[in-house]
Formats: sequence, structure tokens, C-alpha cells
Amino acid sequence: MSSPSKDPLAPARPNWMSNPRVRALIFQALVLAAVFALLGYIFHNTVSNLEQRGITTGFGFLDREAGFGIIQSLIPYTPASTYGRTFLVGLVNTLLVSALGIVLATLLGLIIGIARLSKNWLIARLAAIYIETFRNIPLLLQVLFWYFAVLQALPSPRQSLSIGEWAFLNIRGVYLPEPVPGQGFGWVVLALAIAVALVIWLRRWAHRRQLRTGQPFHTIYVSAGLLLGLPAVVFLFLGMPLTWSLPSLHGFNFTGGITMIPELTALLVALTIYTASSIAEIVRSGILAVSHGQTEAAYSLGLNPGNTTRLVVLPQALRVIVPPLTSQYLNLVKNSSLATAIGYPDLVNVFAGTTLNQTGQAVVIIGMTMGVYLTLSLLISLFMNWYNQRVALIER
Amino acid sequence: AGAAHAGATFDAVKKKGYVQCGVSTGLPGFSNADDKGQWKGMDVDVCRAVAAAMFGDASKVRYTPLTAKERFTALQSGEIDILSRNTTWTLTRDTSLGINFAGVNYYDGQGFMVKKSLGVKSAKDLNGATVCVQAGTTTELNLADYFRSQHMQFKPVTFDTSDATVKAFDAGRCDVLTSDQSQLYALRILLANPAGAEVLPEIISKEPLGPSVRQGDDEWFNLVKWSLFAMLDAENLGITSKNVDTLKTDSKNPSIQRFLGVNGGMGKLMGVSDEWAYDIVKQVGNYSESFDRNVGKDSPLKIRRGLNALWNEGGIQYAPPIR
Amino acid sequence: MTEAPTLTERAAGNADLMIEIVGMHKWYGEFHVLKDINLSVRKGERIVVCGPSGSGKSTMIRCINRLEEHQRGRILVEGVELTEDVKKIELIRKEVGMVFQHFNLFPHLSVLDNCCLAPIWVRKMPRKLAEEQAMKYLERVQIANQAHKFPGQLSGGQQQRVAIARSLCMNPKIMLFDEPTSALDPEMIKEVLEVMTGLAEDGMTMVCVTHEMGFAKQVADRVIFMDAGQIVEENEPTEFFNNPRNERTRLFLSQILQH
Amino acid sequence: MTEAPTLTERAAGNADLMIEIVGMHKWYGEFHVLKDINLSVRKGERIVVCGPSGSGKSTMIRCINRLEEHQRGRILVEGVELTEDVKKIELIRKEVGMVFQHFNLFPHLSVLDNCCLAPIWVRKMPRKLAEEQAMKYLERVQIANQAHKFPGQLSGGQQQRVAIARSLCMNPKIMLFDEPTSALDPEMIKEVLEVMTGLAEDGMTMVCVTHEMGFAKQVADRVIFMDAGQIVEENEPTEFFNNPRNERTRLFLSQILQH
Amino acid sequence: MKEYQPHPDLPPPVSQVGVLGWFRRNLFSSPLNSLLTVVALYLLYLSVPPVIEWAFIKASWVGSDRSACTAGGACWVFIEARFGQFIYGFYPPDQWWRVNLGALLLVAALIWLMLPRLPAKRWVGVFVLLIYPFLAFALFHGGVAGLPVVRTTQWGGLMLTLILSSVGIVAALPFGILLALGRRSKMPIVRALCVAFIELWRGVPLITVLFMASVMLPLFMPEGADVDKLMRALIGIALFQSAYIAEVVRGGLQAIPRGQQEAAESLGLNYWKLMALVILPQALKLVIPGLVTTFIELFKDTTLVSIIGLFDLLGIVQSAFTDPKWLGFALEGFVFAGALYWLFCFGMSRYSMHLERRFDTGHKR
Ligand SMILES: Nc1ncnc2c1ncn2[C@@H]1O[C@H](COP(=O)(O)OP(=O)(O)OP(=O)(O)O)[C@@H](O)[C@H]1O
Ligand SMILES: Nc1ncnc2c1ncn2[C@@H]1O[C@H](COP(=O)(O)OP(=O)(O)OP(=O)(O)O)[C@@H](O)[C@H]1O
Ligand SMILES: [Mg+2]
Ligand SMILES: [Mg+2]
Repeated sequence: MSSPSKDPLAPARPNWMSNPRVRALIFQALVLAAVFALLGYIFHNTVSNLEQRGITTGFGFLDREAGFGIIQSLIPYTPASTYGRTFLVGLVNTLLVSALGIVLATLLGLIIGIARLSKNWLIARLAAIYIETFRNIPLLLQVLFWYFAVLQALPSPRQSLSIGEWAFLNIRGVYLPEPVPGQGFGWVVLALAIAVALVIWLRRWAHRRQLRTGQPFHTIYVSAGLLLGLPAVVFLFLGMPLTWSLPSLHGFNFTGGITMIPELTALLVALTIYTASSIAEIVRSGILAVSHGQTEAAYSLGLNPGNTTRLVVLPQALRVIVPPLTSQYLNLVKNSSLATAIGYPDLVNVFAGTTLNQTGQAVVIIGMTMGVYLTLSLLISLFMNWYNQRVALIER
Repeated sequence: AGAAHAGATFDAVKKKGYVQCGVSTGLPGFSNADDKGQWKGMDVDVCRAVAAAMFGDASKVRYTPLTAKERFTALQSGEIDILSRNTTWTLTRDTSLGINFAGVNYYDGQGFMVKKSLGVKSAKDLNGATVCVQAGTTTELNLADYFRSQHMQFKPVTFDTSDATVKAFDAGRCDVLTSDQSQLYALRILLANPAGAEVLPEIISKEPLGPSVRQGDDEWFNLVKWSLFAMLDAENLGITSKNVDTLKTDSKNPSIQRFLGVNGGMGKLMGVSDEWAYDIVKQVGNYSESFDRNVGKDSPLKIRRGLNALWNEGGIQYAPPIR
Repeated sequence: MTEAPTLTERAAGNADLMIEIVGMHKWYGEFHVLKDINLSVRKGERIVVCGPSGSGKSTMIRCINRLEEHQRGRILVEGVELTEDVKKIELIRKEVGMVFQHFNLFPHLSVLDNCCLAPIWVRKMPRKLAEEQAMKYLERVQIANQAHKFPGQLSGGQQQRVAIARSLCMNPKIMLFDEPTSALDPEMIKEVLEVMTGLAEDGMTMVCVTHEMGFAKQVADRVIFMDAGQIVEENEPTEFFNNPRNERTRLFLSQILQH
Repeated sequence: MTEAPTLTERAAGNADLMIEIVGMHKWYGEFHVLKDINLSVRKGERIVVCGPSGSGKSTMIRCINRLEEHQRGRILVEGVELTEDVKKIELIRKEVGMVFQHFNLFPHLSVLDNCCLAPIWVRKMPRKLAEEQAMKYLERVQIANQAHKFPGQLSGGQQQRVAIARSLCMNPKIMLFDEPTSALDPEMIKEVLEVMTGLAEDGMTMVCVTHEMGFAKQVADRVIFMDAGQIVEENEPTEFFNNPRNERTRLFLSQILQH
Repeated sequence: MKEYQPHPDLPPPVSQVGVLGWFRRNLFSSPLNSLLTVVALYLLYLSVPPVIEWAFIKASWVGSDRSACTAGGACWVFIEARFGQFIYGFYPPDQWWRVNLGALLLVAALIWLMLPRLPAKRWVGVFVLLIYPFLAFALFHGGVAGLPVVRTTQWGGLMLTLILSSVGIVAALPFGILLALGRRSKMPIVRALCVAFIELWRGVPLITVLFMASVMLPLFMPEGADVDKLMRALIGIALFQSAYIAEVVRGGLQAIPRGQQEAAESLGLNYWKLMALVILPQALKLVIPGLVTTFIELFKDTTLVSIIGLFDLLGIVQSAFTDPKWLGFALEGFVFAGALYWLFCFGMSRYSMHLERRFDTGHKR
């Protein structure tokens, strides 16, 4: 009666047709087959279309000479560089604007979020207006607005706004002096590194001492002294081996110094302002999620407002804040691709734009571009998850 | 050899009943949409001529506005049947992009435009200048080549659309605007103060602009090629949209008769009606009509014919004969 | 007008006054919550405050460590007057412990860390010492074996005992309790009340808002009855329960003792 | 080992067996929840299962309609063996109704729709017929006048009665109850027990996990006592309550009857 | 013993109430707050009057061309002249009534859905989701019932923005639901595929998706297949959006107690029936606020189609800047478009907050 199996008491197995495990396997095999078929179909179409139209594929083009200029590059680049190089230039520019954006948006968002909760009615109102205005207008519109309506109203280089002979602001960008290290400047850097190490050690020591004796040791002044003093002494001793390259008007443009082009400025300003409005809301709800009783309990223990925020409110608020903050960071990185609308040379603009157009390698280039963004997203998610686990897991 | 065997694009176009034409997103005189959404310009006329030849109706065109970056992918992918968007004919484009240029509807060369207030008289004075240029064009490459060969420095500011480029130039974001000379004239009228800008005399490149099609369909290639030639030949033969009807009935000139399909069966050889050239001239006009209307003396651009005059009038526009 | 001095007045005559409230008024917006409150508490006194809901009991004891601000009159704690002066407020809060109805433990810190937080950051105590002391008080509320758990893992009664230990760790001179047992189940109430009774027996100065009349009878030196923002009656517990002078007090007691 | 055949064995001799569980074992991961369960239920029998919390009562009856999967032994319902076979599972679920502790009514559907859902979609009954039948059963649990309300608007006892009616609408041959009254207030318990008693009197085959000993005494044909995943004792109710054979049963009964 | 006398209610000290009290509490409660107030007021004084002067006092409102704009402020005449185009794109003016009619129909249906009291919500919902899109397409595109054809290339402006976002979300909904179910499935391969799909789309910028859809889609298709450009943008948007919707729906599914599924199973319902009849109706209702938020995000994101050459509201406003007759009014254009977007987004976000509150207070029908 029972099917021959090792365990006589095992429940009978249905025939494979109605066995849900088998069914699940078959179903999954079918789904997988369908997905592969679809991918294969697309792949086949693409290959045959490419072939028929005589478009070459592969990564060979990356070694060819690009032949066009890029206005901003943090790594050496000339029109004689390769297309592969343009990829790197774009990538670095994307990373630059994303990193700056994340830092600035977090700071601004934190400030606005706290201002939103201020007891000062006017400040709270202004913060609310800020939030509601900027997060309800499309980012692209804001990017265009800052670039075409605001920054392009700045004066020409000849009529630059300036701070002495040091800093200039005009439609071509912000110009700041650039430090040029001279002979032996390495020693100053070394001194600074030593000072940093000393400060870290000092803080550890002060912490230990506080744990041991309860005596706090205010490291601020000593730290500041170390950080400024040590390098300064070495610097003076070596005869000030540092010159400044000042921006100055030569011919058409300012040369020398550090330049921040208006495309970067506009993109950064828009990304920061837009993302900060979301971050502010996140910060606010995070802080509100910590009940009022917590603050009261901390106050009645004698903690001052600063310590209450630092030791009681923030650690609890952070757990609420970090996950949505992560997705805001991801959004910011993806949104940095709007650079293409105003000509900031990011990855999409330089590589998926100009390079794609010069070479016609749509499939490879779009694939590489998407791959970069996917990787970035993944890395940020991983990092933030790790961080979140650190702040979240303390509870249990 | 009877009716030619038609290729895939030719058939597909015939079947769907209109020509899908890739144009620019807005370049006065070559292709831009007026306030009623009608597309106008020399590049647009090429497409209309093809439609006239194919269907006897120049309005059977649909337009896809493309940025410079998108244009080749759009043609390769089959999104458009013909790319008529001030595109320069080069060797790499013919070979590695899998496309064929069907001819030249405008001989151009890259030039520079500056504000008069800058006081620059020659491109050689542009060392260190900031240059506005449209992304993904040969212009961008020529620019780099030119400055390299002159041992000069420059900063490129690139935009997707010519509109953004002009706006940036107007605002003073850059000292120089570089593009094909024809475009410079076209773009100049978009400046707040057109008289305040001038085009420098140097021409740093050859820019033969023309329509292109995908490789692999010679019939379609032929049709586009000869639609363009027909406009030139019409000018050569003195056929205009005004006199074409009278010439058709009255003219005894065998060339004209062949051209207008009165005899010769030229259309059949290409797989279209024999009246194909008649339809082009009647509905689109000959080359000089198109030129004058869009960029020449009857337009705000006021570009002189120059290189684009027929070969026997001092230019280099020359079309093979229809016979 | 009055013949005999009130208990508060008698207390005020005493030298070691811990809390002194004189003619204190408080408004919430237009609403007059506390009206002419006068109260003195001597060192080691144990005071129970009762009264109907909304009568201002919580508000009054929250004024004592300035979780609420009063608008008129004076509050002195150990002779220091409570004003807007931040330094003084912090000084007083160090000396006054408070236990809330909903415990308000810090959920992100272990029981031990809850108890060490204030000693370390306010009293600048070395961590080791702070932990030792915390363990002492946790021992006292009989919860030392849970020291490394987190508040979320404890029952309500256990949490409230931790809250008491946390306050004790600051070695306060005065303890305020705001209905410490009203959020608890009956069994848990018992364990918390036992801890409080122990505290009272050790001579801690306590002001306690509660409806636990058993507790009041057993440990209170004085019972204060509030209604509509005023102190209606204050008396020794036996007198208070057996022989309430005021009619409202009688009504209130008859209701509460029915349970 | 035993001299006389157990009640289950006697029941098994009977022809019209509704449920038959033989040597059934179940594990949750490493944890052996059910150990060698043997149980037979005849048609019309009413069985009460009791035992301490965590003894596996819920798990056992959830195995009967395969909300949980068993790993060893056999379960036969109306002679059909429960295996992985989806068709058979659906077949059996049609015939076995189940009532949960937390009612699990569908909050987005009216009471009537709750009752019609399965007849329409599983039994393919025309809506009109389904509604008529639903009204009949709602009538029977005395809640017909609430038919157009939503579950959220009913009291717990009413909800549980709707849950019973919902099961009845499938005309099940067997009803399983998993502590149907333990989430209810005392007054509501009564109304639900009345409905269940009525059902029992009509001859429904029932397996009921409950701690309501009154109910067990009144309607059960057999009481089954489980502990630590095993059936420790089974007996007729009078015997079970007056003369428990096993010591654990005695302990359990002494605890439960104290309340 | 002092006799107890009820103390009369006194008015609070003046510092506590009235205008003065309000000021003290809300603006000058501490030195720092006072400083902040003064600084904020000064900044407002610097920024607000010039804006008002530009936008209202010195603005020009009537006229027919740029010569009307001489007052030195904003030139709203420009917006007025182009208004029709901003709303309808290149849609022929004599056919605008078709768009208006379609919009009116939708608004009526939506209001019906929003007002809690009206009956037959299910059928209106079905109409909006299943019938209306086709009806609207027939109406807008024409070619049936004697309506002249208006090709999609002529659609534009606000109309296109609304079409893109609403079709995007409606098309993405079913797919998003399937993905959410797949992500919670017990079958590892199905789950892995869904996770991969969702994370892929969530990880890349919409602009690359649009770019791919607009120029590469034909490469993926068999030769000769021709898809409308608008359609291609929509496919890109729908794929992209479905990943976001999947995550929203998953949140709703997780919120349904397990007992619901068990009860349905024990009644004999199989997987698809119990999902369709019991779980999804509850889960979807829960996630309506989340869906509205997603819709707002999409509404803002549709501006990116202007980068691939579709003339949505932002695109058409920008293209108007190149009109030689109206050069130099970019600011007005941006302000107008910004205000319009703001109105829509702000309105919808308020509505979604209202919904959230309604569901929060244990809303039950
Ligand atoms: N922040 C506030 N704003 C306005 N009114 C308040 C505030 N807090 C309390 N009240 C009001 O003040 C009155 C006294 O409140 P309080 O909490 O002191 O009463 P209580 O005697 O502690 O009552 P309970 O026994 O309910 O805790 C009540 O009428 C209350 O509504
Ligand atoms: N899904 C599960 N995974 C692991 N263990 C489980 C699971 N469900 C129940 N258990 C464990 O199985 C044992 C039996 O659980 P069951 O719910 O059947 O007990 P019960 O007799 O119904 O108890 P109660 O009277 O509390 O309902 C318990 O120890 C429980 O912790
Ligand atoms: Mg209170
Ligand atoms: Mg159970």
C-alpha cells in the first residue's frame, strides 16, 4: 500500500504532478527559461541589428584618441587622451559632485530640520517654507534655474566681484588662491600628521583619565595649539616654503588659483538645496520620534541640553533617520546625472554623451554607465547598512 | 532591368506611408519648429523632397527632434529612416557608424563668433579663451585640433542643444561660440543684441553637411541621394515651383522632359512614380528656392550662396545628371 | 484669619527646609492651573499629594525641578530660588531626583548605562566608580542581575525600579514621584511600592503624587489634597483619612476607597 | 502496554472515521513539537483538547487542515491522506472548517461578504444562493441583523460568531476550534460557547482546543490532555475530571480549576 | 487652620498672553532666539520686498508682445502669449476641447474617489484604471468617431506631463504588484529574479533609462518594429517606476497579519484567490498614501523627458525661450513652470498626508 521508502512512517509522497515542490521547481524553471529566452531574444536582436548596420562592438574603442576637450578634470586629461580616459574623468567628476553634495546636503538638512523644530516661531515657519518650496519643485527645473537664471546673471570676468586680489567671482566661476608647496613643504605636512596623531592620543588619554578619575580634561585648546602650532613652527623654521598662486586676469580669463566652474556650482547648489529639504523632514521626524519624556527624564537627571541631545536624543533619533537618509544619498548620486542639462562634465554628460556620440558604441557605453551607478548605489547601501547596524544593534 | 528590387527600409517606409526624419531640436534655417509646430528649414526640405518623391506628397514626413548626441544611435537603431540634421560627412562616420551619406546639401566650414566688445579680429588671438560648443559634434573635435595645432589653450563649455549654447554665450559664460558658419549666422539672430556679435573670418574645417541613411539598403540610399540631386538639377535646368507646371506641358527640352517624367521612366528605375521629380519641385521647390527661403536672402539669416552656388555660378554645388 | 498654624507653616519654622513654595501661581495660556500654592518640606519629610485628575498635582511637582515654569510666587529648593537662571536650574536638578509615570528609561542604553549616564556626565564620576555605585542601587531595588539587559527586555515593574535606581545614582537630596505605579499591573505595583517604602524608611525627603492610599497611610508624614489647582487640605495621614475636614476631600476619599 | 483498548482504538474500529492520525511527529527546525500523536475521531464526535501552554495543541489541530506540515506518520481526513498533494489539501480544506483565537475576519469585507467569499469562489455557488445560505447561518449564530456591518464595527464575541458562521457556510463536515474564546471578555465568552454548544447538539464533528472546562464537561465525548507534544491522557469527560489517571493531568486540573 | 476658600481664576500676567505674551514666547524666549528673530527679520526685509516688486508691483500683465514689458519687473505677457502652448503643447487649438473633456472626466472620477461618502467606489476605480486610459487615448489621439488624428508628437506641455506621470503609474502598478509578490515568494529563483530586477532599476538614474528607451529600444527589437517615441519613454518610465511601486506594495503586504492568510487558506482558497480576494485589497488600501507619494516623485521626474526631446511642461517652456520674439524671459518661464509644478505637488502631498492621518486613526469602513 505504501510506497517503498526508507522511513515507513514518512507521510506518503504524492505523484510528481501534484507535488508542490516539483511544481515549484517546474514553475521556476519555466520562469528562468522565459527570462533567459527574453534576454536571449533581445541579445540576438541587438547582435543582428548591430551586425546588419555595420556597427562594431567591444571595448576596443576605449583605447582610441578622444580628440575633444573637457572643461573640468581632476585627473590629467588633454584632447589627446583616450576614450577610456574620458570615462575616468566623467566618473571622477560624478564622484566629486556627489560627495560634495552629500556632505553639504546633510549639513544643510540637519540645520533646517532642527530649525523646523525651533521654539522660535519665525525660524520654524521659515524652515517650513523652505522645505515645502524646494521639495515640491522638480530638481531639473531647479538646476536650470540656478544655472540659466541666477548664475548667468553674474558679471563678466572684467567686472568680477572680488575680495582684494585673492578671490574673484564672475560668470566663469569662483576663483580662489591655490597653495603651491615649495621645497621642504613635505616636512610641514609631516608635522601636521604628527600633530594629528598627538591629538588623537591626547583625546584617548583624556578619556581614560576621565573614566579613571572623573576629572575631565579639556582637550580643545591643547589640540588646537598642537594642530596649529606644530606645523606653524616647522613652517617658519623652514623659511615658509609655500607660495600662493593667485588668480589673475590674463587675456580672456583668470588663470592660476583654484576654479570652481559655474556648472559645478549650479548643480551642487541645486542638489544640495533639493536634497536638504528632504533630509530636513527626515531629521525632524527622527527627532520627533524620540518622545518628550526622554528629554524630560534627561533634564531631571541634571543633564544640560547639549548633553541631552548628544547622549539621549540623537542616538535614538539616528536609528529612525539612517534608513531614509540612505535612500536620499542614493537619490542624490543618481540625480547628479542631471549635470547633462547644464553641461557639467559628469559621467553621463562626457561618457554616455559625447563619447557615445563620437563612437556610436551605445550598448557598451550605456552598459558601463549603468554599471557604475549600480555599483555606487550598492556601495552606499552597504556602507549605510553597516552603519545602521552599528547604531541599531546596541539595543538588544 | 525593370523595377528595382527594393530593400528593407524602402519597403518599410512605403508600407507605413511616411518618412521618419531625424532633425535637430531647433536650428533656425535648417530645422526648427515654428510656433504652430510646423517644421521648417533646409534640412527639413530634404526630407520633404524624399517624401514627395516616394509618395507624391511632401507632407508625409514625421519628425524626430534629436540632439547631436542621439542622432547616430537613432539612425542606427532604425528609429528614423533618414538623418537630415546638419551632419558632417566624415570617413569614420561612413565606416564605423554603419551609415551612408547621400550627398551634401550645404557646404559649410567651422568658424568662430565673438562679441564685438572683445576686440578680437582673428581666431589666432583666441589663446586661453573659453569656448562654447555643442556636445558630440565634429565641431568639438575640430576645435580641439585647431587649438592644438596653433599651440593655444582653451576651455570648452559644452551643451546638448544649440539653444543652451547660445544662451550661455549671450550671458558671457564663454568668449567664443564655435560652430559651422551657417549655424553661427542662424544662432546670431537668437542673441539679445545680434549686431553686437561678429563672425571671425577664419574657417578651420571643411564641413560638408548632408543627409544620411543606414547602410544595407541601396534602393533607399538611391532615392534619398537622387531626391537631393533633383533639387540641384532643377535649379540647373531653371525649373522652379512656379514654372514647373507650364514647363511640364510646354517645354520641348529633352532634359526637362526627362526630369519631369514626361518621358524616360526615370521613376520606375527607382521604384517610385515617374513624376517624382515633378512632385519635388512642385511641392518643395528647387535648391535655390529652398536656400533663399530658409537661410538666404528671403530669411532673417541672410547668408550668401558662396560655396553653395552651382558650379557654373562660382560655387561647388554640382549634381550628376538625371538620365 | 486662622487659629493654628498649618503644617506647612510649622514646617517652615524649622531650620532645614528642603523645599519652600510661596504664593506660587501658574498659567497654561489663559488657563490658571496652579493658584496660590504654599508648601514647605523639611529634610526627611515624606509627603503624599493626592487629588482628582486634572487638579494640578503633576504640574506642581514638575515646577519643583522646573520642568514647568511658574509665573508668580517663589520656589526655593535648599534655599536656592528657581529662576530662569540656567546654572541654578542645573544645580537644583542635580539634587532633585524624579520618577515618572512612564519610567522614561533610555531604550538605547543598558540598565547599567542608564544608571551611569548622569553620574558620569553631570557629576563627572569615573566610570568605574559610577558602575559600582549603580550596581549598589540596582542591588537595592533587587534588579542587579538584569544590569546588562536593555529596558525593552524588562517588565513594567522592573523598569520602574530601574528608573528609581537611576535617580538614586545621582544621590539626590529630594525625590519626586509622579504616579510611579499607575501604569503598572497589580503585582508590579507591589514591588515598586516596597522599594519606595524602603527609601522612605531610610530617611529620604520625598514628594509623591499617588493614589495608593495604603502607601500614604503607611509612610507619609503629611498628605496634601489638591483640587482645581489649589491645596485644599493638608494633614497627617491618620487625621486625613479618618477625619477629613473639607467636604471635597471627603467626597474624593469616599470615591477612592470604594475600590 | 495497556490492557484495554484506548478510546481512540475503539473509535478506529468504527467504520465512519472522520479523522485518523497515526504515529504523527512534527518538528520546528530542531525542536520536536509533536511526538507520536495517535488520534481517531468518529463522525459526530466532539473532542476537547486541553493542556498547558506550549504543549502543542494548536500545532496538532493546525496539522489537520495542513496549516502546518507534519514530517512523520499519517493524517487521514475522511479516508484521504494528507500529503503534499495540493489537490488533496484543497479537497480537505473544503471539508474542514476552522475557527481561530483572533477570529481573523476579513476587515475589508462586510459580514455577509465574509461569509459568501468561500462558497462563491471555492464552491462556485451563485452569489444569490450563497447569500441566502450565509443569512441562514448568521441567523443561527444570531447575528443576521449585523450582516451589512464591517467586522471592525462588531464586538469580539460578535466577531467570533461571524467567524463560526463563515466556516459553516462551507458546510464543513468537521469543525476545528483553536481557543475560540480566549481573546474574549467573560460576557462574550458565554455567547460564543452557546453557539458552539448548539453546533455540538446538532451533531457536528468537532475538535476543540479550549480551557473552558464547563464546555468540556457539558458537550465533549472525549477530552484529550496534551503535554510536551504528547497525548498524555484521553478519557470521557466525567472520568477525566473526577478521576484523572495521570499525575500531570491532576496537576493541570488543580491549577485550572482554581480560577 | 486656614479655612479653604476656592481661589478665583485670575487672568494670567500680561507677559504670558496676548500679543505680548505670544511675542515673548515665540520670538524672544531667550537671548539666542531674540538674535535669531532679528537676523531672520532682516533677511526677510532684504529679500521679500524686491521679489514682490519684481513679481507684482513692477510687473507687466497685459499686452501682446514684448514691447508691453517696460515696467522693469516681470513680463507676464510672455506667459500669457504662450499659455496655450504651455498647457497643450502643439495640440491644435481647435481641438483643445478634447483634452479639456478628457481632463474633466478624470477630475470628476478622482473627486468621486476622494470623497469618502460617495458609493460604488470600486466601479469608479475600475473605470479610472482600466477603461479611462483607452478612452482618453482615443479622445486625444483621434482617428475614431470622426475625430481628426492628432499625433503624439504634437502632444506637449502640462498635458504631456500629466499623461506621462499618470500612465506611468497606472502601467507600473500591476507589474509592481507582481514584483512585490515575487519578492515575498517562497521560491528562491523567482525571489532572486525579482530582487535583481527591483534593485537594478532602483540603482540607475532615470535619465539613463530614458536615454536607453529613446535610442536603444529599437536595437533590442526585431527589425522593422516601430514604437512611438512617447510610447518608448512610457515603457522606460513604467519599468523604472514598477520597481519603486513594488517596494511600496511590499510594505503593505508585510503589514497584513499572517492570520488573514491562514483564515483564507483554511476556507479552501488557493494562492491566487486568497491574494486577489483577501490580501491585496487590504494591502493596496494601506499603501495608497505611499502610492500618492510615488506619484509625486514621478510627476517631478517626468521633467527629465525634456532631455530626450519630448516637450513636456518644462521642455516647452524652455523651447519658448528660443523664440526670437521673446528672448530674455527665462526667469518668468522658470517661475511660472515652478509655480505650476509646485501647486500640483504640494496639493497632492497634502492629500497624501490627509490620507495617512485618516488611515492612522483606525479608519474602518
Ligand atoms: N501643557 C499643557 N498645556 C495646557 N494645559 C495643560 C498642560 N498640561 C496640563 N494641562 C492642564 O492642566 C491641568 C492640570 O494638569 P496636571 O497634569 O497637573 O493634573 P494632575 O492632577 O496631574 O492629573 P492626573 O491625575 O490626571 O495626572 C489639567 O486640566 C490639564 O488639562
Ligand atoms: N512557527 C514556529 N516555529 C517554531 N516553534 C514554534 C512555532 N510555532 C509554535 N512553536 C513552538 O511549538 C510549541 C507548541 O506550540 P503551540 O502553539 O502548538 O502550543 P499550544 O499548546 O497551542 O499553546 P497555547 O496554549 O499557548 O496556545 C511551543 O513551544 C511553541 O513555542
Ligand atoms: Mg498627573
Ligand atoms: Mg495555541
